[in-house]
Order: sequence, then structure tokens, then C-alpha cells
Amino acid sequence: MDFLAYPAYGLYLLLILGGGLGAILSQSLVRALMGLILTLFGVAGMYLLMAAPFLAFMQILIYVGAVSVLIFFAIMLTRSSDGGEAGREGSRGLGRMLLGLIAGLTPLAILAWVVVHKAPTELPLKPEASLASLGQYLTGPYALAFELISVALLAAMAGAVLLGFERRRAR
Amino acid sequence: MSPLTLFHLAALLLLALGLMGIVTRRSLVGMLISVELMLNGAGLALVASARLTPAVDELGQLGALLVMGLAAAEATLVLAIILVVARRLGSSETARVSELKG
Amino acid sequence: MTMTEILNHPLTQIVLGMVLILAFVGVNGLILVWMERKVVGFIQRRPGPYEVGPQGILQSLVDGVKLIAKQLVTPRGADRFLFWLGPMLSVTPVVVCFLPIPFSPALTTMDVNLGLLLILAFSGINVLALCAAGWGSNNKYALIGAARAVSQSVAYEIPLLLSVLCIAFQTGSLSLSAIAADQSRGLLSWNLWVQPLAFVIFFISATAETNRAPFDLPEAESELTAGFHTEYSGMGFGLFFLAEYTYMIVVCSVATVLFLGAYDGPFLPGPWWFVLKVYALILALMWFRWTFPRVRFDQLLNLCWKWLIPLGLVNLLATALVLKLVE
Amino acid sequence: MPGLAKTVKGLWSLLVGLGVTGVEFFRPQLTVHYPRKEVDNLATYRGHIDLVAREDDPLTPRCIVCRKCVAACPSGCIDIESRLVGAAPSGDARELSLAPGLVVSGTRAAPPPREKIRREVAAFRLNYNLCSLCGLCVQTCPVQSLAFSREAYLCGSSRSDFEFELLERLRRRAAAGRQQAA
Repeated sequence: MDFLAYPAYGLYLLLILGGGLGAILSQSLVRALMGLILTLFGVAGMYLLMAAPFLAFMQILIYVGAVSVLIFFAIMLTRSSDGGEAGREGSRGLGRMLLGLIAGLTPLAILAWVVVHKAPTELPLKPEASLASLGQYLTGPYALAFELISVALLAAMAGAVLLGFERRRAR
Repeated sequence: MSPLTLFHLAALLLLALGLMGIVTRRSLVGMLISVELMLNGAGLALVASARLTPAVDELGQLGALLVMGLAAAEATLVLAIILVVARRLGSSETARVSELKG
Repeated sequence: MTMTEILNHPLTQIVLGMVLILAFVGVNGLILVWMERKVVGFIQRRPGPYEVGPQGILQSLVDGVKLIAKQLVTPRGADRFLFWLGPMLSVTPVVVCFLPIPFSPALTTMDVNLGLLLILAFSGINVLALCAAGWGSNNKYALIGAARAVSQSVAYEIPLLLSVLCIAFQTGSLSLSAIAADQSRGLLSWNLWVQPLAFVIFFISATAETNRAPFDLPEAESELTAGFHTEYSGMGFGLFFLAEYTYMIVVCSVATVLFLGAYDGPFLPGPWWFVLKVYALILALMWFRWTFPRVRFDQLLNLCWKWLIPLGLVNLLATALVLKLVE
Repeated sequence: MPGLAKTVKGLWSLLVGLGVTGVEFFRPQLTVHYPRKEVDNLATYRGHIDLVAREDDPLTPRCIVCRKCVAACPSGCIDIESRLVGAAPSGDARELSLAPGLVVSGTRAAPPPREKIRREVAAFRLNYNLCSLCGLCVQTCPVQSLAFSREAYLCGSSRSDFEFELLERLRRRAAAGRQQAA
């Protein structure tokens, strides 16, 4: 990383942290969504920092442009009471938060120890992988994975449509 | 700290945030958001590992791409499920989804 | 670092480019608002803005001053944060969209080799801005407008991508500069002649993506007052307005680069041709707006799912097949 | 196949529409910029109402004070004052009221001969602020004493500028006409 990369990393980390905290803590679900989007931008920035601009743009295109819009739709269609969750009631809410902290921090601590102490051999940043070679991998040795993803997407779409229809019949 | 560790720590941060969110959130949509956080962490870790170690570069990026595809599929499906739940039970809060409770 | 080194540093160039882009966006916004009102006037056989300056040319400037001078009102019960996030989020990404557009081989702010992807990615953010605005307004019209904007732009993103992919297949690059350079050998090398269907699909989808009439359902004033920007006053509204017109320039610029040979043209220097083509397309958009009545929502979605997407898929397949055969 | 034909027809209609607006774009404008130019074809313009004078006397309106216009006006913007003609004794108001045989509702009659008139307009006030220009008064007037004026360029700075005394206007018009004739 050159001299500009560390401040950039810090900025993106801040985006991720701030957005993530917003995403899991804010009462209003739409605000949580905005937090998620901030995080997504942070991650996209990190991709850019790793000289993987294709992934960064795909991240924005798919996550920000499609997935978060879907989530917005979910919030709107379920009329989640002004987009907020019912107030976390007193002690139970506190207990929840505690559990959440444990659930989050335990793996974080363990994995962080692993990451810091068992770091694999590291290379300086490789030159940017060309789009063509990505495509060759995708259509060559990993065509099956590619096809499986499309099958998964198709199945998800069909499933979603089916569920939607079922809902209509149930009415 | 080396760049790889830094990126991995960022990915871990995402994972931790996601886990926290999944435990504390009470609505399905909130949980979906948390899951997206974790998936992002996975993608970030994959790409960092591929870019900064001797591993094949393209594989990591492809992996991250596939994760994005999966996230899109998963979001679609979860949206449908949330809709059905909301329609049947009038709420997408997990505490109220208790039809199977004895 | 010497002065020239500083000037030649990519960061300096990007910052300079950003400033120029902002100026371009602002001036173009003013011109386009005036132009639109003139065009509608002429189509309805009246003069349009007339009083401020010769032929009313200063009208939009005066309007802008008025908008800036107005009080910013946040409605009661609105989510203040989301409410003001909306207009800002709708303008900011547009500026990024200008970065990779080649006004001429030399006049490109940032020659990204994934320029097309960058534009597609960042133009998608506008929907979120509309969502934030619609949700934050605490107003049912705004919310319905936002819901419409979402379903509309999600639907029309697909044919847009399909038509863009055809060109990417053909050129073998996602870099706008490369695509432009590929068509710089005279009128007959333009992609329009090879991909007329893709152009039509692109243009229709782009009209829908920019929420322009006849697809302006998110702000259908006869049903929704003003749709997602119902509650905005002053510059909040002004920013949405500016964003809409800037998106028009972006999509028309992209269409110019992809299909109309970008800066290619005789006699005049490249950038002039570019601007000329962009303005011709924008004029066509305005012409559409004042000719066609607003479509119904089911018509809108039918057009997309039953016509544009199948056609786009067929076109893409045909392109791939032909390219394979030629190879 | 019929679906396809329909589609083609639909697409063609879009082009036709574009053609229509495209042609209109290049045709000359119809707007008349008011302070610089004025419209000349005011023949069909329906401004506020005005009283019409008798043929034999430009100073007297045809009005027979039947008050039908007052009754017909939905906005209540007409107000008529009347007075008895000459030295007719006050008190026999009944006899002085409109003779039923004189004017049959729904017909357009000429005003009665002068000597038969017992009652004439003393003041005909129109509050143009309230008027909705429906024209019912003109329609109901049995003797065609009301007509639309051609004044397109009315302006004023206070409400009282639009409270007209139509009888006065009639007299002024007559005076102006006489001056012109002289």
C-alpha cells in the first residue's frame, strides 16, 4: 500500500463501522438500510483499494442498486410500523444487547487472534486481474459454479413468485 | 500490521456486526440486513485473501461475485418469505411468528 | 513537486475534472430547464419564457435564485435525516457518472477501463435517493411515488443492461473511451447502424430510468401531487430538479458514446459534436415528453417485461451468435 | 398475428403523434404579448355585463326592473334599485309591479312603450368581484337589456374598482357616443 492507502483504508473502515452500527442499532428500519448502504460503499472502497475495481462496481451495482432496493421494498410492503421495530422493552432489550455483544465479540476475538497470529505468507498487491481472465475462469473450469448460481437465482425467483401467488390465494 | 491482516480485520468487523445484529434485531427485515453485512464480510475476506496471498487471484474475485449473486437470490427469497409472513401473521417481527409454539 | 508535476498528477486532474463537471452540470441544468420550457412552448404554439432577458434566457437563473432564497421546510413527523439525505444523495452520484465520459479523446476526466459499469452502478443510486425522500417525507403521496420509482427503475434496469451488453460484446470492452474510439471512423462506423434495436431499447429504458414522461409515474402530478418530492421546498426541490436534468445529460451522453459515435463528426472539433449529439437526444426526450400522455402503471411494467426484456434478450443472443460466427 | 398488427399500428400511432407535435413546433406562435400588442378579435369576448339602452333613448336602459337577473344570479352580485316614474302616487305598488301580460317568461320581448312604464332603474350595481361570468343574467333578461361588454383589459388596484354602477356606465357611454357624433 502506498502512502495514500492507509488514510483511505481508515476512511473506508469508518464507513463500514459507522454504517454497520447504524444498520444494527437504529430503530427505524429505513435508517438501518441506509447504514447498510454506507457499509456497502465502504466495502466497495476496500475493493478499490485492493485494485479490484470490477468487484467494487459490481458491489455497488448489485448490492446498492438491487439488493438494498429489494430490502426497501420489503420494509414498505410489510408496513413495518413506520419502519421501526417495537421498542425494545427495558431489561429484556438490555439482555438482548448483551447477548448480541457476546455473539458478535466472541467469534471476532477468536478469529482476530487467528488472523493476526496465523497470517499466511503475504505478497504485495498483484497487478489487476483482467476482466477477460475472470471471464475465462467463469466459463472454463468454474462454469459449473456459474451455472449453479444462475440455477440458484432462477430457483429463488421461481420460489418468490410461487410464494407471492400462494399469498394471493390465501387471501 | 500488514495489509492482509487489516483487510481481514475489516471483514471480521463486518461478521461481528452482522452476528450482533442477527441476535438483537427483532424483525425479519432487520435480520436480513444483518445477514447482508455478514455476506459482505465474507466477500471482503475472500478478495483480500486472493489479492494478497499466492492464491489464484481470479478465484477470490469470482468467489466474491458468486457471493453477491447468492446475496441477490437470498434477498429475493427472503423478501417473498417476509411478505408471506407479514400477510399471514400481520407482522414481520420474529417474536410474533410463533404458530408452531405449543 | 514542480507545478507541472502537480498539474499532471492524476488526483489533481480528477479534482479539476470534478470542478469542471460541477460547472458543466450547473450550467447545463439552467440551459436545459430553459430549453424544456421553450420546447413545450413552441409545441403548444406559445413562446415559453419570454420576459427575463432576451427570449427569457435568464428565466431559469432567476428561478434558481428564487429556489435558493426560499425557506427550507421539514414537514412535521418527517424523518429529518432521511428527508435531507434524499436530495443530496440524488445529486452526488451524478457527478461521478460524468468521470468516464469521453467528450473527446483528450477531454476525459478519468479513463476508467470499466467506465460503463461505473456509470451503471452509480446511476442506480438515484433510486435510493427517491426512496429516502419518499419515506422520510411522512407523506403518502411521496411514499407511493417512491414505491413506483423503485419498481419502475428495477424493472427497466434489466433491458438497459441488456442493450448495453450488446455494445460491450461488440466492442469487447467496457471502457467508454474504447467504445468511442471504435466508432470514430466516420458515420458508417457508428454502432447505431449495427444495433438499432439495442439503441431503441436503451433509449426507452433510459427515459424510464430518468423518470421522464411518458414514464414519469413517480411524480405523476395528476395523481400524486408531485410524487416523491411533494414535501420539498426551496433547494431541496431544486436539487431533485437538477438531478433529473443531469441524469438526462448522463443517459444521453452514454447513448451518444454507445450508439452515435461519441465525438465523431466532420468539420467541427470533437467535443462540439459530442455536445451537439447529446443535445439532439435531449431534444428528442423533450419531444417525447410533450407528445405522449403518461402511461398507466400496468402498461409501464408490461412494456418492460413483455416487450423490452424479451427483445433485449433476443438481441443479445443474436449479437453473441453473429460475433461467434464472424470470429 | 392480430396482436402483432396491433402493435405495429400502435407504434405507428406513436410516430404520428410525434409528427403532430413536431409540426406544431415549427408553426408560428399564437400568443399575443399583451402590453405590446392587443388582441383584435374581441367579438366573442364575454366580459362583465352592461346595460343596453333603448333604441329611442340612449340614456335609458331597456331594463323593466323585473329583477329576474337578480334572482338568477348564483353569486348574488347584481343589485337593482328602482323608482317610480313621474308623479305616480306612492302606495299603489301593486299596480305598479310588472304586469303579467307584459312579459311572458322565456320570451324575448321589446321593452314596453315609454308611457306604460311605471317604474325605472335608479341604480344597477354589479359587484364584479363576485361575478363568475356564467351569463345567466343575460340569458334570463326578458327584454335583452343585458349584454356582455367587450372590456378585456380591466384592471384595478382595489376591490372597489370592480364594483360597477351600470346605469352610470350607460350614461357615460351615451355621452361619449354623442360627443363622437358631434
